[in-house]
Amino acid sequence: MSIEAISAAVEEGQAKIVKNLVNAAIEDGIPVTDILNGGLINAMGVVGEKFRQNEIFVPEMLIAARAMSAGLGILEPLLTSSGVLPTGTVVIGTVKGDLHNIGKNLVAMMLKGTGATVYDLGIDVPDQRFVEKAEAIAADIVCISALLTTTMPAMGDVIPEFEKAGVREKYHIMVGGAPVTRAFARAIGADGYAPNASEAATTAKEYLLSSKSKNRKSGA
Amino acid sequence: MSIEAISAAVEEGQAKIVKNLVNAAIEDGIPVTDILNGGLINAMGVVGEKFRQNEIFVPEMLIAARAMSAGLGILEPLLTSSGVLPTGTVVIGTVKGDLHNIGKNLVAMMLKGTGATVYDLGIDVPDQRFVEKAEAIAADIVCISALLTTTMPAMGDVIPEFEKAGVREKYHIMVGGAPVTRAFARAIGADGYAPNASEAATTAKEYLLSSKSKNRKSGA
Amino acid sequence: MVIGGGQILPEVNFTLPAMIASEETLPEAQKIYREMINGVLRRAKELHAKEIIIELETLPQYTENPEWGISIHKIVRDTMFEFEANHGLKSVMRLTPNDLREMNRPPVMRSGKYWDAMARIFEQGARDGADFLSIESTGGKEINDEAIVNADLRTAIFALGCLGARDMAWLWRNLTEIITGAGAFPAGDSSCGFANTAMVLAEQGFIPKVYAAVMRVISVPRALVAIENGAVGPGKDCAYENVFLKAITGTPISLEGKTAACAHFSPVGNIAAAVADCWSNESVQQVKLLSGFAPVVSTEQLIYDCRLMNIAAEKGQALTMRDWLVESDCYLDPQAYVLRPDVVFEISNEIVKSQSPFVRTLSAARLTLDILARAVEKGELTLGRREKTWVDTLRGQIEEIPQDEEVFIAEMKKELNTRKYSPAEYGI
Amino acid sequence: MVIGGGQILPEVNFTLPAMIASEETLPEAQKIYREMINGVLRRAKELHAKEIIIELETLPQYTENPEWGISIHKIVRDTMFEFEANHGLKSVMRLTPNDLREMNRPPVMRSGKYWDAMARIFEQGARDGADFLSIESTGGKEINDEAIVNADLRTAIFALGCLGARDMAWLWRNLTEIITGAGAFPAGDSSCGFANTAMVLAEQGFIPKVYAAVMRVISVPRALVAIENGAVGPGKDCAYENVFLKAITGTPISLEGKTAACAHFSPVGNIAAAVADCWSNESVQQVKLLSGFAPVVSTEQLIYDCRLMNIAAEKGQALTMRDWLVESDCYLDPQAYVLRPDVVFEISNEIVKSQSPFVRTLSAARLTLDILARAVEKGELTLGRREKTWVDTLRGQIEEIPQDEEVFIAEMKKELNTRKYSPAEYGI
Ligand SMILES: [Zn+2]
Ligand SMILES: [Zn+2]
Ligand SMILES: [Zn+2]
Repeated sequence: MSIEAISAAVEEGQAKIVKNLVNAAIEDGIPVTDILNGGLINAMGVVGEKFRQNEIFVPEMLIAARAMSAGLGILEPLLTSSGVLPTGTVVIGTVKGDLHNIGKNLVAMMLKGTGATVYDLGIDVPDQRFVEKAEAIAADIVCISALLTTTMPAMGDVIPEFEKAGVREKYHIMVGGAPVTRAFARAIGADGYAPNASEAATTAKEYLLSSKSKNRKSGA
Repeated sequence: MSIEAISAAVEEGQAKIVKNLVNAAIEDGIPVTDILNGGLINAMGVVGEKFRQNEIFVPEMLIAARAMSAGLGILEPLLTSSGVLPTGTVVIGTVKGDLHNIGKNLVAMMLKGTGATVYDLGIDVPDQRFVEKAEAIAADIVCISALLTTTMPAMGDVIPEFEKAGVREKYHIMVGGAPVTRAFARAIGADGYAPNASEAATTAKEYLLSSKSKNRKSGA
Repeated sequence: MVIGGGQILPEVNFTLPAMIASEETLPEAQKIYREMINGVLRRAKELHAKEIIIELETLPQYTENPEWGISIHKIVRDTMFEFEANHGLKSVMRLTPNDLREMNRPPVMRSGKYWDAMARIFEQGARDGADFLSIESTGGKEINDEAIVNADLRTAIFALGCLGARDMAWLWRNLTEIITGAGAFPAGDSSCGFANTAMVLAEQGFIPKVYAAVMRVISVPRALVAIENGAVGPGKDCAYENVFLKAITGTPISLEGKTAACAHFSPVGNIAAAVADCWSNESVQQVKLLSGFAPVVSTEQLIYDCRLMNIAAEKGQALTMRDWLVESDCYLDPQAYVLRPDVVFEISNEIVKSQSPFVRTLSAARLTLDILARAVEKGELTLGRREKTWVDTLRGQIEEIPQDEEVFIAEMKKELNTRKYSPAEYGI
Repeated sequence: MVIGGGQILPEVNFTLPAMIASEETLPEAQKIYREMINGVLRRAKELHAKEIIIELETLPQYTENPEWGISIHKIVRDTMFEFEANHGLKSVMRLTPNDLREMNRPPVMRSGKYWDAMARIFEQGARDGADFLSIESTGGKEINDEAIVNADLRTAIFALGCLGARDMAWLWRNLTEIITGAGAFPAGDSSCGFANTAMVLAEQGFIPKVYAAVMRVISVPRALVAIENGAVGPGKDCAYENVFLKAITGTPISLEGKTAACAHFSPVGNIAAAVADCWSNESVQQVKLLSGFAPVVSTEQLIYDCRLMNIAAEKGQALTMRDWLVESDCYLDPQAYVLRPDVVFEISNEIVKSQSPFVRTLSAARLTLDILARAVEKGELTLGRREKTWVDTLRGQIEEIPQDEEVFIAEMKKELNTRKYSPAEYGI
């Protein structure tokens, strides 16, 4: 009952109510993973689907995302102490020379909505930073964004950095942004590509789900 | 005096007059190379330049080309017997799967106008045919044409055939046709590219002139 | 959907980016076609278009292997059906298989594996939901290709008026039977490989524009043969001869102009729209531009073009708009001048005086040159010096053509090399 | 060349294909720019255009390294000079360097290496023959970027009406001095990073179209500041706020619509042309389409668009054409509705009641929402359900904004994180 209420409050973007309900659920002894999955992540799934169906806009989705974050803030210490892992860890950033962040921010927000932990490196990110951060946090996915046709080619420089460091195989590298095509993604050796923000989140989520069962990461 | 008259008759596309004048010049003891270069090839150079300057159309250029051919037909046995070589030898054809010949024919015609010997393989030419013919006639240049975006990629298969046969270095390979770009030409490893028929002829001629001095062909 | 009812509808055509069309790449191609049709329909819906026409021109390889082409068509057509069901956007399909018969040299026109492959895709395409079927047929092209760069009107008149017209009768009788038998409409043909090749070469400065203008007009009698043998329209987009067909027969027509600049440059960018019922982009590849994929770009441009023309029509001012479209181009190029409504009527009147395609072709050519000469004299058409001399050159060529078709055919059979074409394939 | 004299002129903009813009690739880039300008001018000449405007928007890297940008501009401008001398085609250059000041985070607006680089290219570009100089300035964008995806009108009004307006005054005072000192015209600005970003996000279904419509209108007071500080037009193509500027100040304007679909999709494809003096393709890359290179395609399309509109004007029917262009779009999208001439006049009248950019911005937003609500009521504008609720949501946001700018600024300084922007850079 109260998990459904949490879901509803997230969907409506009622951050304060979400906080209260999450606290109440914890007090009621409901398992934190149930609150997380059945309450928060589930609700963001519904919100994301509404967005894909053109029923709501990004601003409404962002309000829901903030409500979810409010709930997550309460759960996080409990999840860590009980050894629950996030659904996945993602490093994201806009490629060097490119100052655009709107699209990248949307992808980050939607990824968070799937329950992933997202590290946003911001804009104009040097190639090597992607590798460093991915290694530092044992990421599953690296997302690289570009908005300009004159910065898109710089995406091709990032993957060789992973190769040089001998860690290419550890990461699922995804690229996206207005000028990026599937053919370009393939040409530079990326693992994934999405034509827009919601597909990026969906694709990343699918990858994380499928890879979980393979116990893929020796180092994590 | 009579060489200038030959030139003028070629420019005007007067095949019969060209024949008569060439015969007369030979009888007068004018060296055949002078008739060829000063009379025929020179005239076609003027005609080609007029075309590039938009002063005449292709039909007018073709008439001149036929007049030149008429004169050349008389000279050829004499040139062969006196050991005079053509300015160069070119193999040309439309790539496999492509039936278009108008552009390719124009290039062939303009190349002939520069004094080159041109072997036209026609349309829908299998990759291997380019190699066979080039080897058979000790060509200097191989020209490959495509009009369709779905046949253009097949040009990329021709050059590897030369490599497989171990004869890639012997030929200057040029590509062209509506969808072909300089970047594509570079990507498939072609030596030359031209955006239109007259530039193709000019580029080929420049190559032949520059390579003559290098005595490049051991096998010719 | 009503075509030819006074509203002009967008007709979008798209094709693959540079790639090899083979069995190996077929799955990739199918994916791209699915992306293209979805992108186009989505944008049409977003822009509140009520109806849209999709043209699918198969690649030669997809006609040669008709099952490949049929699979592509089915994907596109089914997506259209679904989109209409889910989003209410009406759409109709024009399927245009290639004329492969020229792949034999000399071409085999009335039998053989190429014709069989064509027949297969026409029939199955119609069964799978194609509404209109078209072709750019090539009868006579095998000898016209050389004539065109020589600006050789004599051979062109033989190619179009004798060979082409005969082939059209056979071809459209057969196509109409196949297409109507499968429940679809035989739409129309295009002299693309003749008149449009001439137009493109003229734009490149290779051949005279007056020659291309005459080529356009002499493709009309050939085109009429398709209608006489069952084609009902809408005429195909790249067939500018459609303007004459509409004047003579009233058939609805598609045309393309400035918004088809993605496919070919044009001297008739606006005037082409003057009497069009459908307005097309001719063809555009799935390449990415700054905004998105090029087929979606074309879709948007066509929809806005149509909106503007339809508003004029709604206000009862379709003729005003028509006149502006005409005037915008007609003084600047002979190819535009021959598409003026008054010129179209004058030439059409001449054409219908005879029943013989050959006589029609010959007299259309003669009249066109007279009209162009008159336009220059009247100062209504500016021609460069080198263009002007060609009016007389072409008139001279016409004078040498016998008035009697049998005499002409006999002469041409002697002149032409039968390694290039087979008279028997045309029944001569 | 007369701009704003009743004729509409084509304005063509082109840019590099996907490639890295660096010192190593500069020679290649120069070659491509030479090919692009030659292709465009040649086609314009072939289509008998009398005059053409070229816009060169430098790439960020070419402004950051101004000597690179200056070399590219010089190649293009010199080619235009030569072409005019050899072929008589008049052309003028609009040079648009980037606003690099946001490359510092938070942006440094009034000094520093980025401003120095900008000043250098503006001055040398003008000396090298650029006729008009423009910019898409970014004052306030650093906080608007987040506001836009939240449809946060309060922050947007602060970004445009307070920060943006203050920056425009400083920027255009300085640009005007540099540009006029070098003998050229300070043309105009564009709220591209604000209103056009909103438009693009709205087309993608990310944010409400009514929000984008309000963003368009509230960019007008900011834009007026440029004119008050020396900009004389023609206004930049992507600045749809130009329509209001023209109504208020009479300055000639450039605009873009359907023929800029190569650069961005648009809900105002026709209406944008209604009162334009120059008609632009926004920007297109040197990629090959079936006909040829995309910049040449755009050139042809723009020229035909202009031909048609100019014929209407020649016939004394410019207003008829204007009304058709307006009606074609205005009922279908709020962003088109606010560009209707009657709406533009109503809002413009409201804007000029105050001298304060902030008050202008606030009241323009309020009136726009009133007008949209009224249009929906009158049945003149169809909005989806989810769009309609946003009209009220945005009205609610406005009610919370204090009428007094100082009070508002004080509130916003508390609300906003100064790691994102530096109040001092705006003199607040
Ligand atoms: Zn065609
Ligand atoms: Zn078509
Ligand atoms: Zn812009």
